[in-house]
Amino acid sequence: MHEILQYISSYLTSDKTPGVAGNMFWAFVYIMLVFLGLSVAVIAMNWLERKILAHMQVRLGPMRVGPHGLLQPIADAIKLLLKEDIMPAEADGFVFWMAPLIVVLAAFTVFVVVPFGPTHAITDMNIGILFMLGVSSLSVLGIVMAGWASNSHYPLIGALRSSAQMVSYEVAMGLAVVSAILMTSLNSEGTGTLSMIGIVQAQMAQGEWFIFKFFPLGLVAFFIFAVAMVAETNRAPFDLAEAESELTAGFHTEYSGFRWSLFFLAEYSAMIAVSSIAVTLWLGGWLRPFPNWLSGSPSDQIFSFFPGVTFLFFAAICFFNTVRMPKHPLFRIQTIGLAGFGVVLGLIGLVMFYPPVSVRVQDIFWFSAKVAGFMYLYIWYRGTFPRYRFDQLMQMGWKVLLPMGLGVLILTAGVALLQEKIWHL
Amino acid sequence: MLIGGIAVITRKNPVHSALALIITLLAQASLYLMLYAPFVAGVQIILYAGGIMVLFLFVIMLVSIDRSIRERQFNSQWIVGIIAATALGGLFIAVYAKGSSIFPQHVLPAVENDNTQKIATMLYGQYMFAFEIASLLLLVAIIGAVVMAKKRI
Amino acid sequence: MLHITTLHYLVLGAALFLLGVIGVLTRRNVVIVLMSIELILNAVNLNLVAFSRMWGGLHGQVFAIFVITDAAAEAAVGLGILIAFFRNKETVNIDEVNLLKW
Amino acid sequence: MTEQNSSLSHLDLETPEKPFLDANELVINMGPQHPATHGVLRVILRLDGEKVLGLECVIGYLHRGVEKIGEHRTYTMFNPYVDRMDYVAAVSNGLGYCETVEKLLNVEAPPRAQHVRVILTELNRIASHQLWLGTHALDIGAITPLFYTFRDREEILKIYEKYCGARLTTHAFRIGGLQYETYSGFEKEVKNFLAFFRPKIDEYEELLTTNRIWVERTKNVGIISAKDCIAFGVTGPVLRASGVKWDLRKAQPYANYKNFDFDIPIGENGDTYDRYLVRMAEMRQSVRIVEQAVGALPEGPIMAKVPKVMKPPAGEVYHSIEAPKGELGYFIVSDGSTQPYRVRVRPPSFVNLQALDVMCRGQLVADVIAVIGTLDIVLGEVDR
Repeated sequence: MHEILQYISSYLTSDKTPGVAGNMFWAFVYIMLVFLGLSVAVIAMNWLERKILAHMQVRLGPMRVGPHGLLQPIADAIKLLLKEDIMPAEADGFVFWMAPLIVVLAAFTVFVVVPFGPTHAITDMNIGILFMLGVSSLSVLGIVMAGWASNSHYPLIGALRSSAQMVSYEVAMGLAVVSAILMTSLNSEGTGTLSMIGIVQAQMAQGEWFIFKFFPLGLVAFFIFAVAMVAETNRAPFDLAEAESELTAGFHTEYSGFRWSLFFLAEYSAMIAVSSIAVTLWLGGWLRPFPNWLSGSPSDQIFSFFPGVTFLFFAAICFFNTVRMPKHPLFRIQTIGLAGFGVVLGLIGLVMFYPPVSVRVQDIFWFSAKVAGFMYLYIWYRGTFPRYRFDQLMQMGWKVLLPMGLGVLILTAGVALLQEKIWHL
Repeated sequence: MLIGGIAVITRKNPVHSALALIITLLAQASLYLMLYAPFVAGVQIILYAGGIMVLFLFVIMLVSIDRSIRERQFNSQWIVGIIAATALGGLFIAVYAKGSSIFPQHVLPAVENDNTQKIATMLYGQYMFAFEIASLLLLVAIIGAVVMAKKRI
Repeated sequence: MLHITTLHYLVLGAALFLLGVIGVLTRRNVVIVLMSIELILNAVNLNLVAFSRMWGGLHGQVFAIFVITDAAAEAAVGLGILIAFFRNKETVNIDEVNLLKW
Repeated sequence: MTEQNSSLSHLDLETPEKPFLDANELVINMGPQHPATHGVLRVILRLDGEKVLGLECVIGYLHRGVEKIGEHRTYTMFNPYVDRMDYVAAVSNGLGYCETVEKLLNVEAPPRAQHVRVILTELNRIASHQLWLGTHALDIGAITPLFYTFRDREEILKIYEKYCGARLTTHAFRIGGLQYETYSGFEKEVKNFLAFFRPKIDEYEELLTTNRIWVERTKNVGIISAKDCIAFGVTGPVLRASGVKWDLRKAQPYANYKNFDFDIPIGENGDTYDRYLVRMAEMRQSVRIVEQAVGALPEGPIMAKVPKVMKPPAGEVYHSIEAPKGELGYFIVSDGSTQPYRVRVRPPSFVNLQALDVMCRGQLVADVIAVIGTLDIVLGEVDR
């Protein structure tokens, strides 16, 4: 018993991720935490997307289930689980069954290397970014399988479209990533890294986020990645695979109930995954703004208040809306529920002011805040842009982003070389 | 992995074959990881599983498969083929049985930390010429594939 | 505990190679023949990496990467030929590929 | 099944490019239940990959025999039926019908009625264009404009509701004048709406006109030349976008359009983008017309002297107006009895729909949806 406790507590002093330290217990805990966090994030994202989109479109969005529709995603999840699971008679059973599993597995496995903080990652791999790109590209297989196994025209066309799209944008994405990786090698030893944690530490060491590095080269690479990642996840304006007015729902037209919800889960977690790649590579990962300039005790203190303040702000919004709720007996339960939610958020916020917690939570907070910014962008795109046509999409991928990516890569390499020569002279 | 391999060559439906092949490839990627070759494993996943197999699936879906499933699956010289393969297998067994002693029983301790860097240095240093030739080969392959698949040249 | 030595990998590689050879020699569907060729290449790769582990060098891995590159090129060209062929003859059976020009 | 075969057999359009060994020619059925066909239109597409080789429309799923019904109703009784044809521009339909019968009876509505007619019809044009804009943008993938236009269309419908009690099928006019006197505060509300609506047009344009994706999706898509337009009898914004300055409000003024000052916006290329621009400009012109009309609303009676039992002299008459979608014509033959001998409607959507084939040929599948949207068809009017 004592040995087990010691085994568990021995990790607490380590400065490595549980995967690297080889501590099975903490690795398991982290996996569970990431899984839970991801599920909560997807649920929250579902509600937020509907709400934000609705408010962009002068609607209210879900309002019925729970206060301001807060329980809507849960109601949806229950509905999806209880729904009949339909499989087309002519479908290829095994492949039909496998496809959503592959997509979900690919979408979740990438989170193994996502660094939420210097030690807050399940593991740190030497080939971290390569692993992420590779595993997320596996979801193409699931999509193709789903479209083919449905044995129906619309899903097949949708699957071919989305896989062609994902394969072509992966190229541009890869080039942008390579130019960022190139920047990690600009240190005195001249050794770069593919590890996700290493990339963030390189940004820390060089004193700037890679988006500002070699201005505007980093920015252009980031832009290429930002466009390609929307295309990778089949979201508007690149959502032709799911173009409702043309192909009903694309590759998952024939899916229903639980399997459909797996695709849904995979889509949102893939969005979070690519956003976290972008955050890690260009926006400094878990680093708070100005980690080097504003170091020292006063600013450290101020920045450590941020997570708590954010939660208190959310709680304040809840209370504000509680006051605005209609004063009618019918709304009493909803009002109490909203107030209770506000209290929970407020308590979480208060706990985050407690120094040991605030120190540990800070990295995760900054990382999540940056990812949340990307999530908002996704929703914003969806509310603003019309849909591209397929040939225009391909043109954009191959004729605009690819040459741009190559150019940025060559220029980055050139500038890096020049800087190194000057450095040595 | 072997089951996957067997499935590749026995399934009637090419899509099932392709999926079996994917399973084989992923299993092989994990073997690379066990052999302390993480970079090769990554390349295996990205290129093979992500790229080449999607290409295969694409082509299978483009050429209609309904007819070919119902047809005879093995070609007319299959007996000859099996015999030749068996002979080859016998050769392998003989070689390995004879030469098993030359393989060291111990396992080298290996560090994986700078595997990627070392491979990169080697690719751009010692094997520079081969690397360039490989890129040229890929260029030729791109042009060839486009020319072949185009309707009118 | 059983140590997995180089020999185990080699036997596995040989078995894969054999499967590939059987596939190439006996199947009629061109797509499956191409996939069998991929199997053969993979068997070779496995051997290369296993040997590289045995000697502690990285040359084997570099070669494996070259082989993967070649496999990609081969698949692209092979499938291109296949599509052109299918468009003209509406079949993917290797028996019926008996003309050099049509 | 037989219907499909027969309709396919006379699909003998010459193809722009001969498909390679016919291996890739694909016949796809779009509709009648499809989210982007605006009702129950069925389109049979012949595709080479994604390229459209030709298409044929199958219509009639919403046929209700409006023209036949007209032969069995008195002139007054038939009036509400016309609202059900183009149900998003019901007021225009009523105006066309009333004016035709008035022409047959040889009466003219009093000036106040004419003014109110112009106001309501132009508001209707705005409402119709708003609905078109929302659904067209939705088809192309922009989901937000739909809600914006519906929000603003609501204001017009409120005015209708206050005026005649109905929002969609208004039955606002009577033969010889108006059904109702305007309610108190009508002018003020219309003026308020105009003030409210002007910046809204800019808002729509802000969302779409310079939106890169919107421009790429609509420019050079579904081009139709002025010559083809005239050959097909295409009218309305589609014709004007091809560069023909033809608007019945100017060409053969009816109601009292000649008293109002407005321009006819025209396009140059006849592509989807030009049609979009023309319709946006038309909304602005409509605002101008309504402003003038509501500013100079004369006092006086709202009904001309028409007999209780209408027995127009025997004869025939054709009268057409510029509906939001194009030329809406009524041809009525009277045999001197209380019911028309024959009613024939020339609906703009039906005639415009013919051009779909020419506009889509050589385009991609996704463009077909854009072109159906830009033609602004209403199946109730196509099938009648």
